[in-house]
Amino acid sequence: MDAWILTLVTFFPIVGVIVLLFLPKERETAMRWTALLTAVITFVLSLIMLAGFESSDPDLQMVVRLTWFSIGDLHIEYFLGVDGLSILLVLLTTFLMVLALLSTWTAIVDRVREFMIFFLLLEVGLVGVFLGMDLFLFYVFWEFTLVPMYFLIGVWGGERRMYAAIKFFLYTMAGSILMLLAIIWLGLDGGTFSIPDLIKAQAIPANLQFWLFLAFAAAFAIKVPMWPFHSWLPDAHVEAPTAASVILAGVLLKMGTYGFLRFNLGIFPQASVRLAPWIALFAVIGILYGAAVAYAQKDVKKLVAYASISHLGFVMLGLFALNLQGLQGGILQMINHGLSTGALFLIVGMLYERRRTREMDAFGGLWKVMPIYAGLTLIVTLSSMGLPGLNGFVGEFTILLGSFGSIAIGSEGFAILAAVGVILAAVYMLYMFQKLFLGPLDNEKNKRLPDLNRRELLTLVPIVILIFWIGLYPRPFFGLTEASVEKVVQLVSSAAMAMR
Amino acid sequence: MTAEALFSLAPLLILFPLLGLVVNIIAGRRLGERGVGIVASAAVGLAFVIAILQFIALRMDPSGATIHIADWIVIGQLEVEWALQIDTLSVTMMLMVTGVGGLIHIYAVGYMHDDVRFQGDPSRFPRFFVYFNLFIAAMLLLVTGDSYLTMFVGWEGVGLCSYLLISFWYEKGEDGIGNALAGKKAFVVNRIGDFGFIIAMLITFWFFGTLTFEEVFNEAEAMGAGAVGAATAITLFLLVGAAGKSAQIPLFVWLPDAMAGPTPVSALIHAATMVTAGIYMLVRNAALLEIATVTPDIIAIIGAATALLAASIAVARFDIKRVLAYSTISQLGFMIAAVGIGAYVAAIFHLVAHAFFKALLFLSAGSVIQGVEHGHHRADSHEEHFNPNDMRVMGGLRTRMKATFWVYLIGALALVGIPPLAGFFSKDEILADALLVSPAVYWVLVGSAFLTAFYMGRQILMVFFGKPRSKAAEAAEESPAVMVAPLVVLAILSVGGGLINSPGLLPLTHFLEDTLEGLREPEFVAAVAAISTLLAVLAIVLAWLVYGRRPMAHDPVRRLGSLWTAIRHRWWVDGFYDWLIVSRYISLSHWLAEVADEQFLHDWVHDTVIARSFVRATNWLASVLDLRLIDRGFDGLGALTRRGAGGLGALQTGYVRNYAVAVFIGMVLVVSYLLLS
Amino acid sequence: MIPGVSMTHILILSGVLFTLGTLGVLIRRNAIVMFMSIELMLNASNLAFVGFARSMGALSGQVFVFFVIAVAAAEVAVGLALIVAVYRSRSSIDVDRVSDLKG
Amino acid sequence: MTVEFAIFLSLAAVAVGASIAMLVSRNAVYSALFLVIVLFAIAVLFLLLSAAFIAMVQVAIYAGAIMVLFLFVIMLLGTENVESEPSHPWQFATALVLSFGLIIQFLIVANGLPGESGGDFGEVAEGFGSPAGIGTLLFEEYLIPFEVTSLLLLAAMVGAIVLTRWERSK
Repeated sequence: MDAWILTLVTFFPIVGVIVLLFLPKERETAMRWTALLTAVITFVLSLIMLAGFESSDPDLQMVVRLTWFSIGDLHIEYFLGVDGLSILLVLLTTFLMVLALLSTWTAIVDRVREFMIFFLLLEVGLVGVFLGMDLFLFYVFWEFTLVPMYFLIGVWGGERRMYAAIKFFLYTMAGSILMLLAIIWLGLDGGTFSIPDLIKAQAIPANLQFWLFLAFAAAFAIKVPMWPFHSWLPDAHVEAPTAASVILAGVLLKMGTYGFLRFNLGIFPQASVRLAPWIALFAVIGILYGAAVAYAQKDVKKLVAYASISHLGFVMLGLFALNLQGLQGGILQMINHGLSTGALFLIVGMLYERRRTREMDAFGGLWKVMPIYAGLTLIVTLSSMGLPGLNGFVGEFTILLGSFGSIAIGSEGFAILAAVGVILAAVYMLYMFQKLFLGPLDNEKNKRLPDLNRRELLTLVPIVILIFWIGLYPRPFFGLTEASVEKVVQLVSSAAMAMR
Repeated sequence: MTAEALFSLAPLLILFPLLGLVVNIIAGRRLGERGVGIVASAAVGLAFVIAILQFIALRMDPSGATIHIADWIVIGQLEVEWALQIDTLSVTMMLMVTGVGGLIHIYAVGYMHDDVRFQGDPSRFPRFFVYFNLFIAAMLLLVTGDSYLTMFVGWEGVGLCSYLLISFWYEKGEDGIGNALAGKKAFVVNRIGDFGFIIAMLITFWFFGTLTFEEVFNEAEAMGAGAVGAATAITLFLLVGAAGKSAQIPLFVWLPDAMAGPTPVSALIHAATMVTAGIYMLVRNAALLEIATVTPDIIAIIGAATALLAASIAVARFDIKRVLAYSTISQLGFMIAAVGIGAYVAAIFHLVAHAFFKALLFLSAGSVIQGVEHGHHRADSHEEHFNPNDMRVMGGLRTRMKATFWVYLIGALALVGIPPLAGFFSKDEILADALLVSPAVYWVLVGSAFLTAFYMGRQILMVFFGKPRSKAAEAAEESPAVMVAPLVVLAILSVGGGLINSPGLLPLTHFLEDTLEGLREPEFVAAVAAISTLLAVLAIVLAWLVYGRRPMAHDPVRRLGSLWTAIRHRWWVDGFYDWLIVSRYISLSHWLAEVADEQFLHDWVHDTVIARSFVRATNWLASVLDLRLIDRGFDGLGALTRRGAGGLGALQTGYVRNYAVAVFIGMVLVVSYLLLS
Repeated sequence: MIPGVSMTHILILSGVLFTLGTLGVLIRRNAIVMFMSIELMLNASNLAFVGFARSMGALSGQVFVFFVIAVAAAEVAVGLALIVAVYRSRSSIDVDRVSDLKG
Repeated sequence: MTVEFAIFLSLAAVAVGASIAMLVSRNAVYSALFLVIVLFAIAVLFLLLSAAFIAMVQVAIYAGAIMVLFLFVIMLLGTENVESEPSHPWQFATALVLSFGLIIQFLIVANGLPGESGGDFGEVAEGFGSPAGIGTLLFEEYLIPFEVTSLLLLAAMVGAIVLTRWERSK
């Protein structure tokens, strides 16, 4: 069991795909249930994985390692493993998948079968990215996620869906090419594609690390997206259907930050130390820029999309603080962002389903007609702007703390500027809340809007519970990641020592 | 019961209000207004009982205790716990918060009953008490948190409640959105203060390696001179936080707007408790302030300046609550100044006394407002834009609302500092200390005290004396007992509150000595008391001369000319901020969004630079290769491809047998190759 | 012992039958006859298998024939079904009438 | 010339002759019947080559089941006669040329067999080719392929049903 649980978690959605293929085409409800059930079982499987996870062990666990095929002496392996850096992300993925599927119940009405199939395939790719420990396998999963997402945006998206889908595809593809070259180089040079082996070897000279770091960073920075590579994100979000937006923001973007964490810090620690101030600079620009631009948006979804850019700036700043607090905060903030931004997209989706518009000017005073909706939105909004006691604060504060005292970043100025971002977050988040919920209820079309139904409550309440849980007692979450993060910190600091 | 056992009850302090709010969220609709009010008030009442128990425990064991509840954030060196610190300072605050808070809760049951009907949404009644209980819980966490970070949770929590309660009637106010905007303004300005608080925490952690108050102070003491720079930086940033929360220069602009909330909110949050959090926080950090160099001076200057500035603005206000709001800012300035000159006990003393009489003033103002509102409805006058807060529509209420008049008068005299009311002792202690430390601060404060007496005299005369200036005022009626009873209790406290630290006995000073080390014993300076009392009386007389003698059409002080214009426009501070920051930020963000992001990055870079150059590059390559190849006599690349494709296409006949032949040919060839090799 | 008959003979016969089979596939237009020719080719290979099994004394060759027959059965089932389906849409089983894939 | 060689030769002649007849007969039914003859001839050859079980299978499945299926389909569709002549002029010529090449190749291969398998067939063990022997091999060494075959047949069955199912809606 232990050895195969990761394979199960990764590939179980395929079972759902097969069942979906055989369902008669008029039985759409059965398709929805099949997909949902598959996602739930996958989530349960990931919980079983969690139960077997030993948090004090910093190395990979539950490893499956078989030779897939060989090119000469170079083995390409089927190599799955989980450690503290990835376990939370796997759980986040399987968790959000369930909620995202719940949100599609009435939102997706045409080509249900295809939608569900793409969605489950997307889950395979995403989980595979976080579990794949062979560079080649990782790359396969990495690119694989593009395909379902491309279709999800391109088929079920809004008016300019093709434009957005192609842009999304091309941007991320362009970044991946450089990464592929770097992967091939690494494999040929190091004689292995195994990530832990490459990390252990640390055999790459510093100046070469620099270029390889940049090649990987190109792929990841576009995915995150870091300023100024973000221009695909608002398009993709605005056009994508709600469920795809949730996964796009909640999980897909984390592939980028996870990539930085796993590859750039692990394989190129010296380059990481050297480039940390630059990454921090771009992260801080992203924080402030995203916050300022979000404030000027008229479309709620776009506002949330730019807010994502700002939040992911925090994650990057935390990761490249290269100390314990920064990294821990960065990882937790990935989860927080997944939860709160995921919830925000769900919330926007619910509104869109009712009114078929996302222009903020069309709303106002919704609190009066939809009090439960407003209350939950308030909590999510507050979590997103980092109110203490909710999850966002724990992440943001530890990131600020880490980056303020970071030797690698080298200047307190970045953390102080990032803290300004906290003020700006309040500005745009409260602006959004005010535009939607406060003020007089003067639009006739809004006077009859129904409050949340049970299914919608079911999609939001689990997130809200987690928001409180992480905010009030984040110990279990930090505990899962601690050992692995300590290992990374040691690796990086010994690299920093070696540079001196 | 041992002290230890009593201390261990401390978590209940926060638990009770939380419980109350949970009950009201779940069952608020079913409980009815009475039930909701009882649950909420009982929750705070129980918290008050716990606070008294803590006080008793402290009499047994003055050193206090730290109650650990659970871990919070533990990463490497960073160890922050959910822990409550019980010492004399926090108990003083919690007694005040739960005591005054409880009274205001009771008052609010009566007030909100009418308010939700005037505003037209009775279903919002339970929500008010949910927020109120949440506020009490957050405030208690703020005063009991044992580290900067736990304090910060309460700090932001009260800010959140303030936001929610200011925009409680979110569809009302100017253009229907005024209240919501006021709430947002309060939150954002508070966030600017929080920014300072956060930076202070970051410095503290990286300098002292911990965020727990006790450890930081011990460490700072041990380091001695080595900690001066850090302590100065930390306290300066903390000052930013305090300025935000306690509405000091330059961040005071949110508090007057916050009057958009229902009156009990103004009393509880924006007068008695939340706004004093900044003072509490600075006093908590007395150990650092003692070490720091520049900060105390800056604090004293800011406090004194705020006191004077706000007092001057209050003179020209017509909204009954706004007068009180500026008065609050001014009094907070007194307290901040007291912290700056090292008179920590005086600051806390004034904080508590101020909580009594300012809560009293606000609540009675609420009573006045509702009285007038009732009158408005009874008189059945259909004036558009009737504003029950406007003092110009009042007058002569002395006879119609007797109880309210008397308690208002007591509150006002206490604020003005007429002996032997509470305000006299507490203000005097500050002034006496100020004279010792810095005469300049002293004179500024005396000036503001004079203005205070003047605008309070003006207010009382405008509201209660003279003839009614509107039909509503003529028909005004007294408030119900549930509202008057808390007023009476607060009035008693305002009268006797001075006893808390009466000269000679100094119970508060001795009480706080257990927490704050090296306190000076304040002296009662008779000359100071005499001067301020004399000035107060003088100011009241002046007010009577100006306002009391004849019916008022225009404000007589208008004759001050440009000075009047300045204070009428609040010294243009709001406008200046709008011009300097708000509109700049809005245009910046629009510029970034529309020009930098949309037009430049999105459209130009993507569509023009990337997409079009790609097309252009391919065209260029194609045409150049094409031409060169033709020049050399070859077919063009495109033509070649096309022809090749055409040729290959012909092979694709679609006839399966042709394909079979092809396979067959291949097979024969492969076998031949194998045989021959 | 089969005196006078050698593997060479069997292989030649097998080759001839196989060639005839391919010829049938290539020159006949009737899909069913083409199919029969394919069966002939399979039989030719079966013959070679059995021959080799005999000559090398390895029973595996015969097992393979068994599998080939099973596969042939499956193939016939699907193939004939395809022919029926094609006939339904074209009313003919002339393979030259089916050329939708023409490029 | 041994008896066995004579038998082989006659069987070969029958098989080749029937094959050619199958190829040239215009009527598909005749083609099918000629193919049956070929299959029988090959079955006898199997017997000669000590493959009794396979010979039985050949007769039962090929000559029995498969050919009946062919005949069924021919009758069902009523398409005994389709073509008159090849529609592609060069197709016939190419096919002949290639077939000639293929025959040559087979001859080369057959003549070039290595020594031990080039000579006459020798003795084999008792029970070689018996159902017992094949059964043991099938269920031990070739168990998984055997099971896969059953899956394959199942799939073919489902496939055939799906393909031939008459859509009621049309």
